[in-house]
Amino acid sequence: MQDLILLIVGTALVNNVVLARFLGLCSFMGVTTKVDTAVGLGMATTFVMTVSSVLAWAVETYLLVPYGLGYLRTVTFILVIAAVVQFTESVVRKVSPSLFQTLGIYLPLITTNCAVLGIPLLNVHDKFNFIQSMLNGFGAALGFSMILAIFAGLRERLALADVPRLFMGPPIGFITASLLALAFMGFSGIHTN
Amino acid sequence: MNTAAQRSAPFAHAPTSIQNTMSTVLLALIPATLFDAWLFGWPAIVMFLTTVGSCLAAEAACLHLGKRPLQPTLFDGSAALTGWLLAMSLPPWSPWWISVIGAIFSICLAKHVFGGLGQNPFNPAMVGRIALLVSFPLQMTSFIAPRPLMSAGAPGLGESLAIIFGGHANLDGISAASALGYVKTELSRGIPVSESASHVPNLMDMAMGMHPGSFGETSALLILAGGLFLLARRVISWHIPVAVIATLFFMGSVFSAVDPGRFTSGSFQVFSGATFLGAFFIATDYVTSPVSKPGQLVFGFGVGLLTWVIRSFAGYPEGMAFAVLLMNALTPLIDHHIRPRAFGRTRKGDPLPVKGE
Amino acid sequence: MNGRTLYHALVLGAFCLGFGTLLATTDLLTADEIKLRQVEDLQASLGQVIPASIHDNNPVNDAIVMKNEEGKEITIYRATRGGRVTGVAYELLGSGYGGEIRLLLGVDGDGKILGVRATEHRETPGLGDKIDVAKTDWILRFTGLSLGAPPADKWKVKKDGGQFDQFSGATITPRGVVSAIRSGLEFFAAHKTQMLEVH
Amino acid sequence: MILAIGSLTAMGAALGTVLGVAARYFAVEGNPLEAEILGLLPGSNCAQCGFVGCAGAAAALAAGEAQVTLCPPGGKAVAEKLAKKLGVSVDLSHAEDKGPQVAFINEDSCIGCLRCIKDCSTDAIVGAPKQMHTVVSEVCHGCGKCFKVCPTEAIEMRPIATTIETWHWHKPGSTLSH
Amino acid sequence: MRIFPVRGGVHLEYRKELTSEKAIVALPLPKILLIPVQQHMGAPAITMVKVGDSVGKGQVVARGQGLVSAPVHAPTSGKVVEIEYITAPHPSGLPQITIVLEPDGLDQWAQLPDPIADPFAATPAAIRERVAASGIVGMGGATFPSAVKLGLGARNKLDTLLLNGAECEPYLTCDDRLMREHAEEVLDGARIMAHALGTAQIIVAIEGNKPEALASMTKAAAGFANISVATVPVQYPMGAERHLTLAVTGRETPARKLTADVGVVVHNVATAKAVHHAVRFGRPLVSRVVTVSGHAVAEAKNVEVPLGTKVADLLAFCGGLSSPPARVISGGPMMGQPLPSLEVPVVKGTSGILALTAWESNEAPAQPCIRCGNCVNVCPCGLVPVEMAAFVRNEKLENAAQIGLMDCVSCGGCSYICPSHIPLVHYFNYAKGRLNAMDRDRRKRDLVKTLVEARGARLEKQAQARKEAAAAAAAAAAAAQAANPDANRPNP
Amino acid sequence: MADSYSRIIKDGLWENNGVLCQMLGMCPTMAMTTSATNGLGMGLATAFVMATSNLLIAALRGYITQEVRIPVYILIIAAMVTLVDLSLNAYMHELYKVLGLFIPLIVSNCLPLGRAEVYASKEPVLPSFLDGVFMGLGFTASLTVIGACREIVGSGTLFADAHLLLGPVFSFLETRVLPADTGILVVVLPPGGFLATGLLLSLKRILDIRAGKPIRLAGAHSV
Ligand SMILES: Cc1cc2nc3c(=O)[nH]c(=O)nc-3n(C[C@H](O)[C@H](O)[C@H](O)COP(=O)(O)O)c2cc1C
Ligand SMILES: Cc1cc2nc3c(=O)[nH]c(=O)nc-3n(C[C@H](O)[C@H](O)[C@H](O)COP(=O)(O)O)c2cc1C
Ligand SMILES: Cc1cc2nc3c(=O)[nH]c(=O)nc-3n(C[C@H](O)[C@H](O)[C@H](O)COP(=O)(O)O)c2cc1C
Ligand SMILES: Cc1cc2nc3c(=O)[nH]c(=O)nc-3n(C[C@H](O)[C@H](O)[C@H](O)CO)c2cc1C
Ligand code: SF4
Ligand code: SF4
Ligand code: SF4
Ligand code: SF4
Ligand code: FES
Repeated sequence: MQDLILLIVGTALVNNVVLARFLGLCSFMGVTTKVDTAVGLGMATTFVMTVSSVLAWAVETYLLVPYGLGYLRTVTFILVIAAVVQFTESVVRKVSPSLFQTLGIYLPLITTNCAVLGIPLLNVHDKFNFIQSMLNGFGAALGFSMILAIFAGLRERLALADVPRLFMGPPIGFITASLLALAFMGFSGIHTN
Repeated sequence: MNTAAQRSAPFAHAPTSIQNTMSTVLLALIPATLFDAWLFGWPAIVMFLTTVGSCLAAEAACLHLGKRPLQPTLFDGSAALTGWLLAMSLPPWSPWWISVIGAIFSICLAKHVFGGLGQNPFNPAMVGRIALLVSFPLQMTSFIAPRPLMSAGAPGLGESLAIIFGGHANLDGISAASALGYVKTELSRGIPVSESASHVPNLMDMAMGMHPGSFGETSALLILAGGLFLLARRVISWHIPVAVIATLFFMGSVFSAVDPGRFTSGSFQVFSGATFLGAFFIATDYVTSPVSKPGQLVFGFGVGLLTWVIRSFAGYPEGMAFAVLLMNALTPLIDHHIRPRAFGRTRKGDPLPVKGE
Repeated sequence: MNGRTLYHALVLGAFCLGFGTLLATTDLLTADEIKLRQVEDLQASLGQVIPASIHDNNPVNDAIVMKNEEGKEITIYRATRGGRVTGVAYELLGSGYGGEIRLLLGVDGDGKILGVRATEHRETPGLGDKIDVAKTDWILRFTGLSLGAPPADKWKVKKDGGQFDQFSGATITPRGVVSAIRSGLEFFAAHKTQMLEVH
Repeated sequence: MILAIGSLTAMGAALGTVLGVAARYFAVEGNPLEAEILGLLPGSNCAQCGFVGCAGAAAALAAGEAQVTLCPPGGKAVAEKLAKKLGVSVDLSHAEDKGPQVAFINEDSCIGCLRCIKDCSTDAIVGAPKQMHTVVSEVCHGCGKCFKVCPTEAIEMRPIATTIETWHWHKPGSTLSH
Repeated sequence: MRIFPVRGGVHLEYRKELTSEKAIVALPLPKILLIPVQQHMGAPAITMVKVGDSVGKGQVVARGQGLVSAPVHAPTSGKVVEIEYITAPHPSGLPQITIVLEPDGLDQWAQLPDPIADPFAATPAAIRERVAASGIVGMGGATFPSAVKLGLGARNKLDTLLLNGAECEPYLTCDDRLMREHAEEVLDGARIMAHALGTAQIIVAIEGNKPEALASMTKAAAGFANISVATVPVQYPMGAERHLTLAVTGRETPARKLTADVGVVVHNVATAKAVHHAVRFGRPLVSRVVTVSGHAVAEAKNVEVPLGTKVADLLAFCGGLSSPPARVISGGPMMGQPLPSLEVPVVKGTSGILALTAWESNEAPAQPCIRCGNCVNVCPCGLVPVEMAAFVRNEKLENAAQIGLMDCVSCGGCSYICPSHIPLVHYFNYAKGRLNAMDRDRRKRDLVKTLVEARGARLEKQAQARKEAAAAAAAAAAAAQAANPDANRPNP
Repeated sequence: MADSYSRIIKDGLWENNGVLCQMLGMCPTMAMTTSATNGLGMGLATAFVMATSNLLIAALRGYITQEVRIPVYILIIAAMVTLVDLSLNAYMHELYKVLGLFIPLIVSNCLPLGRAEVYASKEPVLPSFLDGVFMGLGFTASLTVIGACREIVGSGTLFADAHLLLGPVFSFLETRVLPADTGILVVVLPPGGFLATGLLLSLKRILDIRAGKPIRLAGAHSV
């Protein structure tokens, strides 16, 4: 139990997908101008990431390993993810048009959110079992959503600040992210204990 | 009459200004600074002046590049305060380039790219300190043992200039670990805290400042006195410092009671490292902390908790600076969600119900 | 299921068929080649810790698998000359500041170190990464040492009272490496006969 | 090899089926956005935007084929709302906003031709044939149609004057008084 | 008496000593009086006189219209010399319709309504009517027609009339002097109002920094069991009615509601005195006490001023300006309005004329906000001024409204305390004005929309009718043709 | 036509550069720019995948239906990536050892898919191919520049280990700019990735302002 909690904390904070592993940056930069949107995308990503972690685990365990098809890993994983995303897209489009409108081109981009592919691949690399894969996917997504919300909060504040024209918009976003990553370095080394 | 020149009420104003506020904070730092200058000698004084000077120069350069007037901004004391606090958080004999690089990170990258005073989401001095710590872990963890001015073996002014500007300090020979760093390193090779803690200066010495550490963090009591002065002058309110210290003390006490071999005690947590400096002078930075009192309590609690977590579990021995930056990042969300209750409204913002309706 | 849905299934299925074939073919063509490259890689790293002069076999092909105290399997590559085992090489795990450090240790029949290399690590550039031969020759200093020389209580970094230099400001990394090598040598001492025995 | 190709194909076909089904059952009819946009437009169907009335404008906006600044009667306020709804950012600081206007009929030149009355979409003009017409400024929304059709140029578009009731403080730092 | 704590607020420099010991003196009749027809909240009054008319003191010169309005009376006898647009005592400097009266110096009362002999026997409606006819509006600054407020008893269950003697604005001492010099009249007015409202209890609330007023009111109230005097803390803005109600009764008025919804009606002490005069003597509101103060005034005074007196004349009576003022304002320094010129009249809501030197107003250019949170701490309404101002500065008015902009009472506490001298209240005033304007626009747009739709429907109906008519005609023609097949056949 | 080809080239390399303008593919931009060599290697591999996948998608787009287009595009990209992965491993093993780790990550790079959606799914084969090539080269250039900046400030070297990627001929590229051990380490750590990219974006803005172009102040992808 303690291990599993540590696993979630570790992936969420210490090896945060965005700030330490550099995954999922496109949506991190693109969909964080408002807290509400960021939370929305975070929830969508959490769903997709958890589900695809589980499905990818199943594909790995029951298909790729038994039949020695390791070289098809990338292709099959990404297919699974693409399917989950497009399914989610259809559902969101139907259920909440306004969420669909704000998430716009990002729903299909969740597919290429590196984090969504990266985490299942890491699960395989770390030889995680079913529960661990699921929790790792969930923890990573949690860390992703958390960073998205924090960063959106910061950007809402920056939108009201007198940022020089030279840095307004994306540049200041990156610089802020840089300082955020600097702050998160404080968690580094937690795993060694 | 030109309406643009017109302005609306009020036509009275309290005798407050940015300059007043900042100079009060600077004043509160003087006793601890003087003590530390004595404790670590001329090289520390040279380092201190270099750091503050670099920050002022960086501020002037940024204002110039942004085509903004130097006049009110350079002299409002905020850049000097950033430099001062940065210097307080550096090892006392840091070479000049540490000061300069720190100033560039603090003033240019943490403050002016965001638009200067008041706009920065992260504490400039702490950004500087952490960028340095991460970049130069060796120099930033090489503390010297106290070497009071005029005492035997203390370097003179000329020698000090050579130490700071010529890179002639043989740090390996004189460096010592801070108490937190010592305990952490010992723990990493399996020596329990209960044992290693007996080799660090006792609490009284720590409170008085007679131990190795950053330039300004050593003398807990004088920093505390400065903090109380700020409280008395109402420059800061009690919420953040009390929340930070109480949380740190609580976490330390509880966990060291459970596992004394693994965790240091509450009073060790409070008196070692930069706890007082952080709680009274750094976490309280207006610009980067929440504006409401309840928000400040949450902020202080977060700083205390994260400091303890980082000190106890993470790779770095001291967590205050990281904790402050992490909570800085959360400040917009705290401000967003924790607001005072508006008059005539519920916490959620709906009008209060009318009785009998 | 109506026709349109079926059509989607067919399209995607057809693409999968096409590209699956492409990939399977490529795999077929490259699989042997890739296996060969991996062997070459292994050979190259073993060559660093076992001098070519002491063997006439290919150590890659003379591997035995043993279990260590914790029950983990360790592959031992053996160098033989004239049918006699002249040295062995195997992988060690040390713990550093940034996580695991993988080391490859080569030992001769007398328990003397033939060579050590850090093969994989995540230590901080400029601090802990000095264990890498690409950065400094610190790790070469172990060549020729054995459990008795220096004596057991000196198999430590200087800071802990031993004989090995630490890097200034980074004690954790060298400490991890030294203790990993020492336990590697102890493992050799404990399983010497088994390792050296010729099948 | 057969296994690899076979399993991949099977996966593809299965996913294709799932997606096909999803696309069918979750298909959305019409565009809910269009209706929302229509609600934001002034609704005076004056066609100054170049579309067939407000509904046309709304459809174009929803399809992303029109600028949010398309509607002159709506002015800056409507453009802002549209921009917010559509999640686009526009720099409105330069958007021309003449401020609200009302039509004013110059008594001396009006010949009572009735043309303006016919065109006014809010029935803001009162008058009888061959008699002087007047504009009820409370309901005139300044679309300017009457101004365009008046044969004698008797109609003037005047900015709505500020009174003590409608005056408010200017923004600090700006030199505008309104 | 138990006083309940009120959140926020500031401790100001009051500078009341400039006038607090100056007894009220009457202003000699000026040469000209400028009488705007709108001196109150609500619909402007309608002019009842023509140029050249002679009027008596207290004669109605403009009558109220609609539910919320108030008549205007001649402050003295004389001749109407002009009725025109003249600069209003309003920061916009815009003109408004003003009756210019040249006093004849006789100061002769016109025919006044009869005094109500026993007001406590009269019906509340009769008292309200008299108050309305006397043109009495709130003298505490809001200038809301008092008769309307006196009618609240019909709608709400009221138990307390709270007499507002807090006078929390710096400099102003007119209410203080009134309570010291005319305590009985004030209390009599209050009792009449309580009768009209139907409240059993009257509480007079006075800030602790006015011991003499407290003493004299306590003495005057001694004979009445239902009147009590409460000392409220010296904490700006204690005089704001919701906060005063909270402090004295512990009841918090819900947002967007009136104090009447918690059973309390608040009236200013000067209003009470005006009611006393209207009911007991039939005299309408034609003059008021004005504090003339500030260090740029030669001789600070409390003056009983005929309404319509030019500010310049009033200042001249006080010895003129001793130094060039940085600001001349009407009302107190915290909530008063800057005057566009000295040629504007004193009106019903003018409680003070202050000529302030630069050091008194202590203005400075705005610097960046350092997020010190002082404004949050002092805001009596529990708002976050720093954030609202940031939104307003970036034209995000709706966001500002979402976090409570419209709850702001413009007390000025936040601007006063801000170390960066940010004109927070000015931002809020701008935003409120702009939002109101947008609201007006929206209402107009909605109106336009319904009109357009109505017209569209009408046109369609007409078109339909025409089509039907045409169809009917065609059908008739066809029928006719069927009856007479040859009719349309081309001739062979 | 020639005009539109020069447009494609200009867009890819500068005007609509994948990193600097579209801000897609940020993950490798951050993760793979600890040195100029890494940036170059990642960029080249990506360019190859983009060129081939754009080509295939443009060629096959007639058969792809709307509902399954994303999976198909991704399938094609993933197949190309695997192809590169396997062949490099087999035939250019030294290069593979440098790039090996990050090749699978190209699949989830937003840029190839972005181009597939925006360009290859609508345009003819040849322009699509060129778009892939030049977008890829523009991407490579950005990564190399960012990598170079970070490497110089962070480790004091430039093009370290270039011979591993490009062959021993190119070892002349390897330079030491600052004395050993004087780099500012944060710059090669995660914060430095964001910082370097942010500063480079504002540098591009300075150039755009100089060139008199309108600058975009809004968020990365505001539609
Ligand atoms: C950013 C950072 C990176 C570090 N990297 C290493 C490392 O790679 N190897 C190491 O042994 N210690 C590393 N350390 C740990 C500290 O230098 C630690 O204080 C030191 O190892 C303790 O040894 P000392 O007794 O020589 O001070 C690092 C510390 C920091 C702050
Ligand atoms: C911030 C603020 C301060 C006020 N201060 C006073 C005051 O000191 N005295 C006063 O009579 N009214 C003051 N008022 C007005 C009262 O809220 C209220 O309108 C008035 O007392 C009602 O009485 P009236 O209708 O007789 O004027 C203040 C209002 C506000 C918003
Ligand atoms: C931007 C910059 C970064 C520097 N970084 C380091 C450093 O990381 N380590 C260091 O020892 N010196 C650093 N220096 C200092 C110079 O390299 C200095 O000249 C050198 O340390 C001289 O040392 P020596 O007197 O021991 O030869 C830096 C200087 C500059 C300007
Ligand atoms: C109570 C107080 C604490 C402050 N603490 C800091 C600090 O920790 N670091 C810093 O750079 N500036 C500090 N400042 C100065 C100032 O707020 C800072 O330069 C701004 O963050 C720059 O925008 C402080 C100011 C005050 C009034
Ligand atoms: S211009 Fe505006 S009001 Fe007129 S039709 Fe177009 S959208 Fe409607
Ligand atoms: S401008 Fe003319 S046509 Fe348009 S609403 Fe006004 S009066 Fe009618
Ligand atoms: S009082 Fe002024 S400086 Fe302080 S937070 Fe409020 S607006 Fe900012
Ligand atoms: S003016 Fe408004 S925001 Fe400012 S303190 Fe007063 S009520 Fe609060
Ligand atoms: S490259 Fe776009 S999310 Fe990673």
